Amino acid sequence: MPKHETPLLDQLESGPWPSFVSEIKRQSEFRHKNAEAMEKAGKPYQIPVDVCDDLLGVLEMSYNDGTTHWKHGGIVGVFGYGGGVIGRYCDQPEKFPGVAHFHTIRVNQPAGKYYTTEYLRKLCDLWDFRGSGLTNMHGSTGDIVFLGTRTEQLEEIFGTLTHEFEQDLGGSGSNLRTPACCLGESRCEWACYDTQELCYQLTMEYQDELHRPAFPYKFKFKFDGCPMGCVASIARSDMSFIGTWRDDIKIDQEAVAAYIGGELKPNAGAHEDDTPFDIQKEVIDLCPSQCMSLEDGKLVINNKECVRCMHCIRVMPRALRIGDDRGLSIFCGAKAPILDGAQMGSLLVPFIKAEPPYDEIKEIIENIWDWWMEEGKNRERLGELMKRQGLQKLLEVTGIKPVPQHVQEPRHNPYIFWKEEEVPGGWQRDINEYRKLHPR
Amino acid sequence: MPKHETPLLDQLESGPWPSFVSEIKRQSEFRHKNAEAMEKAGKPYQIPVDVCDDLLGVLEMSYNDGTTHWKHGGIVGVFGYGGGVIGRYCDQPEKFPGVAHFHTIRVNQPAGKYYTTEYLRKLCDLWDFRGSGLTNMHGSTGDIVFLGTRTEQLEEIFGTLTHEFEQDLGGSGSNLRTPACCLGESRCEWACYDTQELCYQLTMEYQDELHRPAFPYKFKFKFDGCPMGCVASIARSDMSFIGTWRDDIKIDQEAVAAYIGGELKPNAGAHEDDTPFDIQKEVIDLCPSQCMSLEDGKLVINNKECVRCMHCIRVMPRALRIGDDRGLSIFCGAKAPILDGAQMGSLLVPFIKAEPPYDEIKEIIENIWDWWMEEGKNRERLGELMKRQGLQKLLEVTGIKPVPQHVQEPRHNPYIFWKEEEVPGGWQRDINEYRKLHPR
Amino acid sequence: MTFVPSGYYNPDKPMEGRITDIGPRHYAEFLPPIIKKNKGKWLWHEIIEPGILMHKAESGDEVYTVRCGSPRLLSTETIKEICEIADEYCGGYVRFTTRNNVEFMVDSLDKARKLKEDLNSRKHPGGSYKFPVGGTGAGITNIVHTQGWVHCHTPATDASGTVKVVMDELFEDFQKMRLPAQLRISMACCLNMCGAVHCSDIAILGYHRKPPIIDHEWLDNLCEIPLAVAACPTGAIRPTKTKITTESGEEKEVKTVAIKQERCMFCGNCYTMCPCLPLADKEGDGIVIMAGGKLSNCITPPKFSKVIVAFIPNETPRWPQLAQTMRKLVDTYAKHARKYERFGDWAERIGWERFFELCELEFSHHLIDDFRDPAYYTWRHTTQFKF
Amino acid sequence: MTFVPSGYYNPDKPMEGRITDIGPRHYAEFLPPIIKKNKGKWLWHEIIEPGILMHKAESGDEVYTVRCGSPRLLSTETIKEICEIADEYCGGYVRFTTRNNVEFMVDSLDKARKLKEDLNSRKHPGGSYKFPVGGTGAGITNIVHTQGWVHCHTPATDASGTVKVVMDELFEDFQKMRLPAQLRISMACCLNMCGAVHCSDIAILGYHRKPPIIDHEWLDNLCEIPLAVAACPTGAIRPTKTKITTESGEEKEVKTVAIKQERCMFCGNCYTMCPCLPLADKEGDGIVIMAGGKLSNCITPPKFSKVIVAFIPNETPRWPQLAQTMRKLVDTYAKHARKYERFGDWAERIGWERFFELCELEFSHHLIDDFRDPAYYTWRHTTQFKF
Ligand code: SRM
Ligand code: SRM
Ligand code: SRM
Ligand code: SRM
Ligand code: SF4
Ligand code: SF4
Ligand code: SF4
Ligand code: SF4
Ligand code: SF4
Ligand code: SF4
Ligand code: SF4
Ligand code: SF4
Repeated sequence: MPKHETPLLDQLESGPWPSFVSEIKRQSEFRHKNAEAMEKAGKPYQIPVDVCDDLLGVLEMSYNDGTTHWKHGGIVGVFGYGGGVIGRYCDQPEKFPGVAHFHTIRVNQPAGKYYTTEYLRKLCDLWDFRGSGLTNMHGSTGDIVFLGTRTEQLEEIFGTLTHEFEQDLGGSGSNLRTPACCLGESRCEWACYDTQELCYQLTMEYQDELHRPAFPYKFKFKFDGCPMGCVASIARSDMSFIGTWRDDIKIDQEAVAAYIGGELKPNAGAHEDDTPFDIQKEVIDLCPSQCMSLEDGKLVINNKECVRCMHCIRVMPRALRIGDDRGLSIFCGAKAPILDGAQMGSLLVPFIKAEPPYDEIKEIIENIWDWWMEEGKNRERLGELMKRQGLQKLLEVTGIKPVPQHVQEPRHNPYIFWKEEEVPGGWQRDINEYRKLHPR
Repeated sequence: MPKHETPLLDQLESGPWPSFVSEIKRQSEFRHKNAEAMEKAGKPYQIPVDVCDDLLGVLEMSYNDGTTHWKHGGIVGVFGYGGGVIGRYCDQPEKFPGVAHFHTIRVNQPAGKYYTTEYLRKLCDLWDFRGSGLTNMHGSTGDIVFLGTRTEQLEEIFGTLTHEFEQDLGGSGSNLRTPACCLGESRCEWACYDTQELCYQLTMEYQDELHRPAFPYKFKFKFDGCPMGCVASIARSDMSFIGTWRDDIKIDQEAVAAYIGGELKPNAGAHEDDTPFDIQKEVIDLCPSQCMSLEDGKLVINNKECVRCMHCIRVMPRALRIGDDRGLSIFCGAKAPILDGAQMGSLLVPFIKAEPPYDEIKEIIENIWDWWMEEGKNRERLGELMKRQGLQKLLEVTGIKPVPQHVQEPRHNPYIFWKEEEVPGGWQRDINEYRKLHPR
Repeated sequence: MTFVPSGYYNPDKPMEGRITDIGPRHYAEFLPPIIKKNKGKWLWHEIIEPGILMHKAESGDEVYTVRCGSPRLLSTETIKEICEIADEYCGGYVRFTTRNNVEFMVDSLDKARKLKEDLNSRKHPGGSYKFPVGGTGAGITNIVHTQGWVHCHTPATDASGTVKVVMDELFEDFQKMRLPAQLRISMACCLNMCGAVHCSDIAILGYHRKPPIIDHEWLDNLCEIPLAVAACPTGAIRPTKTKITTESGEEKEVKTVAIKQERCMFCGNCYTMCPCLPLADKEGDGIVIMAGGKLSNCITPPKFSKVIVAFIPNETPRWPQLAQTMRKLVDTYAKHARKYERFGDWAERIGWERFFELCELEFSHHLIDDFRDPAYYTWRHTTQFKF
Repeated sequence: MTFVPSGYYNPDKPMEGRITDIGPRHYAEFLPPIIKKNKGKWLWHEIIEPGILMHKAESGDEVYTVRCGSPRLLSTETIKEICEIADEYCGGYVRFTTRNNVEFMVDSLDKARKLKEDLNSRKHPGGSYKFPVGGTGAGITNIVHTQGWVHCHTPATDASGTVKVVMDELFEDFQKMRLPAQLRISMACCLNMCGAVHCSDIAILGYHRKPPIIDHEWLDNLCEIPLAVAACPTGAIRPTKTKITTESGEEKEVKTVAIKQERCMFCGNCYTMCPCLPLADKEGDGIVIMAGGKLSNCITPPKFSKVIVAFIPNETPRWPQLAQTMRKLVDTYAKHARKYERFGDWAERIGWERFFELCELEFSHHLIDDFRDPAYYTWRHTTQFKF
C-alpha cells in the first residue's frame, strides 16, 4: 500500500519512455526494504524513509491542482560557499513531512561526464544515506544534481564529498557556474581542441569565483569542440569556447569517390533512407558559402571562402577532415530570455590557440570580469551589459581590434558615436567664433 | 564680371555630368539680360535680379568654410494653409541681399510627372517673375519645388497658381505630404493597378489633411504599381500601396523557347553583356521560392508557392506576365532614421482590390489616422507608434485579422501579453483562496 | 532518525580540517582505457544502426557506443543498475551525454549488439523501458528538460510529465532515423528557460497567464520592495500603500506594491524576487510551443525558436493536446522537409505562412512580436509572401 | 523692385475669391496621346540601347522613351529648353522620372535615335552635358539627392556638389549597362535623410561629428527649452541654468540647456528644434558612405544600407576621396558580383568580411552597431565567418 494514492501519476508509468514515476517508486520501495539494513549497518537513513512517497504525494497534488507546491529557497548552503545548494521547502509540510526540506546539491561533474562505476556507486551510497536517493543525471548546466535533502545534512555531504571523494560542489547564485563541455577529443574526430582539459583547467583556476559570489549575476562557461555545438554553448553560456581551424579541410579523394560510388554511407549512416547519394545535391548545393565544386570527379574546396559549417565533413566523414591549424573562437553573452530577451553568444575572438596553460584565454576572461564587475548592474548578465554598453566596449576592455568578422553586417543606422579625440579640433567650440560666420 | 568670384564652384562646371553651377549661372545671365524686357512688359522681377548671383556667392562661402549659411525658417506660408512653403533666410543677408529671404514653394506635381510643355512654360514664367527662376524637378517627396522667393510673393504665387493654373500647393509640416506614384499603367506592363488614379483620388479626398496640420507629424502616401517599387514607397511612406496579384503568372511558352533559343534578349536588354542566356542559372536558380522548373522544355511555375518577386518576369518580359486578379498590398510605417532608426513599411493588408471609389482603402486610412491622432505623440511617425504599441494594435484599429503573412517570422521571445478576457477565470484572484492551497 | 555525523564538520570550528576549492575530479581518471589511448586521434565514425555508434581511431581501434534513453530523474537504484551493466560489458566505465542519455562503450560490434538487446529488455514494473536504445542520427533524442513540479517554485507546468508523454508519443522516432535531420526537443517549465528551449527544433515551455496575486499583508515583511519593483522588465510594478484587514481582522495600512496588470507579461521575475507575488494558477498556466530553433552552425547559423502555439492547457496527467500537436509537427516535418534540413530551415524555406497551413495551426495575434524595438524586425517588410 | 500684385490676394480680406483645396491638375491632361490610348494595355518593353526604352502595347503601338540625366536643380531657362525639345520631337509632352531624369517619348526608333543625338549634343558653356542620355538598365542612373548648402539649414555637406563629382566620376556607367544589375546611388546631406539613402545600393550621407555649441545667451529667448530637451533621442540634453557674460559685457544667469557630449550622436534633431544649438563645423562635418540597401522586392526583399565608410572629409569643391571611393566600390562590384545580383546581395553572399577586403576598406569600431537593442542582431552569432 503506497503512502499516498497517486492515480494521476500512475498513468505516467505506462508507455514506452522510461518513467520518472517508476524511478521514484523504485527508490521508494528500495528505501523501505533497505531501511532496516541501513539501521543495522550503523547508517540509518538521514532523511525520512518515506521521502520518495511524500514526493509522489506532493507531485500528485500538483497534478490535481495544476500548481507547484515548492516554496522559495531561502539561504541554505555550506560554510564559506555561496553556491552549490538550492534550498527548497514544501508549502504542505504537514501533509508531506518527508519533503518538508528538499534541498538540491549540485556536484561538479567530471568534464565530459565519463564515470567509473566505482565512483558512481560511492555517490549513490552517500546519497542514499544522506539524501532522497533521487538524482538528475545531469542538470541542465551540467552538474550531477542530488535532488532533495535536509539542511543539517549539507555539511556532512560536503565533508564526505571533499574528504572521501576528492570532489567539490558546483555553482549556483551569482557565481561562476559549473563549466561544461562536449566530449571533444575523447571520442570525437572533429574536436579542434581538448574541451575537457580546458574545461577542467578553467574550473580549477576559478574555484574561488565558482564558490564565492562576487559577480553581479551568474556566469557560465561552456566548451564545444567544434561548430556542431554539442554542448549548446553558443546559446547557453556567457562565454562560449568553440573549436575551429584556420587552414584547409583535408580531403581524401579516394574516399570521396567511394561516397560517390555508393560504397560509403553518407552522413555516417545517420539517415535510414537508402536513396543513392548525390554529392551535388547533398553536399555542394548545400554548402552555405558555395565554395565547393567537383572537377574531374575530384572534390575541390576553395578554403578561403569556407565558413567551416562542417556540413560537407559530416556528410562524408571518411573523406573530409578538419584542418590542422586548430584553436577556438570565443563568443560572449549568450543567455536565456529573462529579462531582456534571449541572446546567442556574440563573437569576440575569431581565433585563438587553445594550449596549456591557456594564459591568453585567462587574460581575456579576467578583463571581461573586471569590466562586468565594475559596470554590471545587479542581476545583469554579461550579454545585457554588452547590449547596454555596446560590443565596442567589450572589444575595448579586452584590447581586441574590431574586424568585420565581429559583425554579421555593419550597422544600418548611421548613428556613430564619435569620440572627442577622434575629431580634429575637438569638441569645445566658441559660440562667438561661430557667430562671426553665422550671425543669428 | 560676375557679382561674386566663385573659384571653387567654377570647378564644378567641368566634367560631363550636368552642372548645377552652370544651371544657376545660366539663370543669372538670363535674368540680367531679361530684366529690362520684364520691366517693359510691366512685369518687373519681383525678387532681386541678382538672386542667382547671391546664391552662388553664399554657396561659394559654404564651399570655403564648410558650413551652410541658411537659417531656420520661421513660420511663413499662405493664409489658411499650414504647409506648402519652407521658409528660409540667409545668415549673411548683408553680403547676399538677393537671397536674404529664400523660401521654397512646393507645388503638387501631377501624378506620374507627365507634363505638357504649355503647362510647364506657364510655371516657368510665373517663377521667373516672382521667384528665383530656380527649381527642383522634383523634390524627393515628389513636388515641383520652386527654390527661393520672398515672403511677400507667397500669396501672389498661390493666387496665380490656383486661379490661373488650377494648381494647388503640396504638403509640408505636420500634414499629409504630397502623395506620389510610379508611372504605373501609363507606360508599364507590370502595373497591377492604376497608381496615378489612386494617387490623384486620395490626394483630392484628403486636401484638408494635406493643407492643414492636424497630425502629430508628417504623413506620406506613395503608390508603387508592383513589387519593383519604382517610387520607393516601401521605404519612404507612412502608407505604401504596392500593386500585386493573386492568381497565376501568365506564361507564353513560345516566347520562353525564344528566350532559351537566344532569339530574345533576357531582361529586356538591360544588360550589355552578350553571354548566352541560361534559363536555369539566370531564372530558375534565382527564384527565391524555388518554385520554377523546366519540364520538357516548358517552364512550369508552382504559383501557389510563388512570392511574386517578379524576377522571372523581368528577365523574360515577353514570355511571362503578371496575373489578372490584381490589387495591392498596404504597408505601414516606413520612414527615415530620425529618431528611432529607419523603418521599412510593415505589411498591413496582404491584398485588397484597388477600384474606384476606393472606399475600403479610405476606411483603412481613416482608421489609422484616428488611432495615430489619438495616441501619437508630438513628432511621432506612424511607424514609431506602431513600434511603441505593437503591430497588433494597428491590426486591431483597422479590424484586420492577424495572419502569418503579417510576419516574416513569429515572435522568438515568448513574452505574450495575454488579455484578461482571454484567460479563463480572469485575473482577479483572492490571495486567501490561494493561500489555502499554498500556505506561506 | 539518528543524526550520524560524517566527522568532517564541527559547527563550532567550521574551518577545521575543511577542504575547499578542489574542484571536480580530473576527467582522465574516468576515461575508459580505449578512449584514453585514442584521445585526440579519432579518424571517423559511423552509426551502425539506431543507438549504436562506432568510432575509428588512427590506431585502428574501434569503439562501439550504445546509447540509451533516460528520464534524467534517476534513482540511485537505477544508477546502480547502470553500474552493473557497465561492469558486465564495459570494464566499469559509462558516460552520460549532454542530453542526459547514457552511453556504454564496448570494443566490438558483437558486444554492442548483445548489450543493446540486454538494455532493450529491461523494463520497469509499470511497463516502460528502463534503457531504450536509440537517440542517434536523424531522429529524436532525449528531451532536455528542467524541474517542474518535482522541485521548482516557479513552474507553469510539469517538466518530467510533459516530457514523458511527448516521448511516449514520439517513441518510435527515438529508435529510428527516418527524419530529414536530427530533431531536438527541449522543455522548460517557466520563462527562465533552464535549458536551450530558446534554440530548439521544437520547444515546450511552461507559461503563466495571470499577473501575480499580491499578498499585501506579508509583502513588506517577506520582500524587499525596491527589488521587486526593479525586477519587472516591463515596469509594471510600483511601490504603494494599501489598507488591509489582516487574517486576524485588524485594519491597517501596509507598504506594498501595485501592479499594472495590462503591462504584465507573466514572466514571474517579480515572484523570483518576492514570494508574496505568486502567479501560478490552474487555468492560467499551461504550455507554449516554440519551434524552428537550432544550435549547430551546420549549413545554417544557430537560431532562436519561434512561438507557434500560444497556449495549451495543463491537461494532467497526459497532456493529450500537447502530445497530438507534437505528433502533427513531427509528421509534417518528416513529410515535407528535405534531407539535412532542420525544422526551422524548413519553415523558413517554405515560409511561415505555409508552415502554419501545413501544420494546421491557428495563427493569432499572440504570435506577433511586440516586445521592445526588435519586434519590428520580425514583421513583414516585403511583398514577398505567399497567399 | 515695384511690387506687382497678382490681383488674387487682398490682405484685408484674405478669403475673398480665394481658391483652396483644388489639388494638383489631373494627370490625364498631361498624358501624351499614345500613352493615354494604351494606358493599362502594355505588353512588354525593351531597352533598345542605353537611354532608349521601347514599350509595346496590345494595340501594336510602340512608344520609344529617351531618358536623359538632369542635375535636378533646373533653371527655368533649361526647363524651357526641355519644352522646346519636347515640342519639336514629342508633340509637346515630357515627363520626369522618380529619380529626376527627363523622359521624352516618341513613336519610332528613328526619332528616338535622332533625339538622342540631339540631346547628347547640347552642352553648357562650362563643358558639361545638359541632357546626357542614359540611366537605363544595368547601369547607374541619376543620384537622388537633397538640398545641401543650396537651401537647407542642417546639412553636413553639400548635396549638388557631391552628386556632381560622383556622377562625373561614374559618368560612363550612366551611359552603359555593364554592371551586374542596376546600381542606385542616393545622397542626403544630413541624418534626416530626405531620400531613400537608407535603402540604396550606395549612399552618400552628410554627417556631423561635433555636439552642438550652446548659444546660452539667446537660447531661452529663441527656443522652447522643453522641446529641445525632448528632441534628443539619446537623452543627452537637460535644462539647466548658467552664468554668462553677454556680448554687451553684462553678467547674468540665464536658463539654458546642458549637453552630455559623450552621449551625443550628432543627429541635429535638437538644432531642428532650436537654432541656438548649431552643430555645423568645417572639420567636424563630412560624409558617411553606406551601401547594400535596396528597395525592390526582386529576388531579395528590400533592405537597409549599411555604414561602410565612417568618415570622408568635406574636401570642396571636388571631394576627391569621395569620388575615388565610389569608383572603387563600383569597379569592385562590377568585377565580382554575379549577373542580377544587387550590391547588397553580393556583399551578403561573399560576406561583409570579404567585402571589406575586396574593396580595400578599413573596418573600425564605428561600423559596429551600438544603437539600442536591435544592435545586438547585427553582431556575429555564428562560427560561420571567413578568415
Ligand atoms: C536545476 C536547473 C534545471 C534542471 O532541472 O536542470 C536549474 C534550476 C533553476 N534555475 Fe536555471 N537551472 C538550470 C540551468 C539553467 C540553464 C541552462 C544552462 O546553464 O546551460 C539556464 C539557461 C542559460 C542561462 O544561464 O541563461 C538557466 C536559466 C535560469 C534563469 C534565467 C537567467 C537569465 O539570465 O536569463 C533563472 C532565473 C534566475 O537566475 O533568477 C534560473 C533560475 C533557476 C532556479 C534557481 C529558480 C530560481 O528562480 O531561483 C531553479 C532552481 C530549480 C530547483 O528548484 O531545482 N535559471 N538555468 C539547472 C541547473 C542544474 C545544474 O547545475 O546542472
Ligand atoms: C554525445 C554528444 C556529445 C556529448 O558530449 O554528450 C554528441 C555527439 C555527437 N554529435 Fe552532436 N552530440 C551531442 C549533442 C549535440 C547537440 C546539443 C543538443 O542537442 O543539445 C547538438 C546541437 C543541436 C542543435 O543544433 O540544435 C549537436 C549537433 C550535432 C550535429 C549538427 C546536426 C545538424 O544537423 O545541425 C552533428 C552532425 C550530424 O549529426 O550530422 C553532430 C554530430 C555528433 C557526432 C556524430 C560527433 C562524432 O563524430 O562523434 C556524435 C554522435 C552523433 C549522434 O548522436 O548521432 N552533433 N549534438 C551529444 C549527444 C546528445 C544526445 O544524447 O542526444
Ligand atoms: C525638399 C526636400 C529635399 C529635397 O531636396 O528634395 C526636403 C527637405 C527638408 N526636409 Fe525632408 N525633404 C524632402 C523629402 C524627404 C523625404 C523623402 C520622401 O518624402 O520621400 C524624407 C524621408 C522619408 C520620410 O519622410 O521619412 C524626408 C525626411 C525628413 C526628415 C526626417 C523625418 C523622419 O521622421 O525621419 C526631416 C526632419 C523633420 O521633419 O524635422 C526632414 C526635414 C526637412 C526640412 C524641412 C528641414 C527641417 O529640418 O526643417 C528640409 C527643408 C530643406 C529646404 O530648405 O528646402 N525631412 N524628407 C524633400 C521634399 C521635397 C518635396 O516636397 O518633394
Ligand atoms: C521611370 C521609372 C518609374 C517612374 O515612375 O519614374 C522606372 C521605370 C522602370 N522600371 Fe524601375 N523605374 C524607376 C525607378 C525605380 C526605382 C526607384 C529608385 O531607384 O529610387 C526602383 C527601386 C530601386 C531599388 O531597388 O533600389 C526601381 C526598380 C526596378 C526594378 C528592380 C531592379 C532590381 O534589380 O532589383 C526593375 C526591373 C529591372 O530593372 O530588371 C525595374 C524596371 C523598370 C521598367 C523596366 C518597368 C517597365 O516595364 O517599364 C522601367 C524602365 C527601367 C529602366 O529604367 O531601365 N525597376 N525602379 C523610374 C526611373 C528612375 C530613373 O530615372 O532612373
Ligand atoms: S561539438 Fe564537435 S567536437 Fe564536440 S562532440 Fe560535437 S561534433 Fe564532436
Ligand atoms: S565546411 Fe561548410 S562552408 Fe566549408 S566547404 Fe564544407 S560545406 Fe562549405
Ligand atoms: S513599380 Fe512596377 S508598375 Fe510601377 S513603374 Fe515600376 S515596374 Fe512599373
Ligand atoms: S515571380 Fe519570383 S518567386 Fe515567383 S516564380 Fe518568378 S522568380 Fe519565382
Ligand atoms: S525553467 Fe523555471 S520552473 Fe523550470 S526549473 Fe528553471 S526556473 Fe524552475
Ligand atoms: S510577472 Fe513579470 S511582467 Fe508581470 S509584474 Fe511580475 S515581473 Fe512584471
Ligand atoms: S537631408 Fe537634411 S540637410 Fe539635406 S535637405 Fe533634408 S533636412 Fe536638409
Ligand atoms: S545632436 Fe542629436 S544626439 Fe546630439 S544633443 Fe542634439 S539631439 Fe541629442
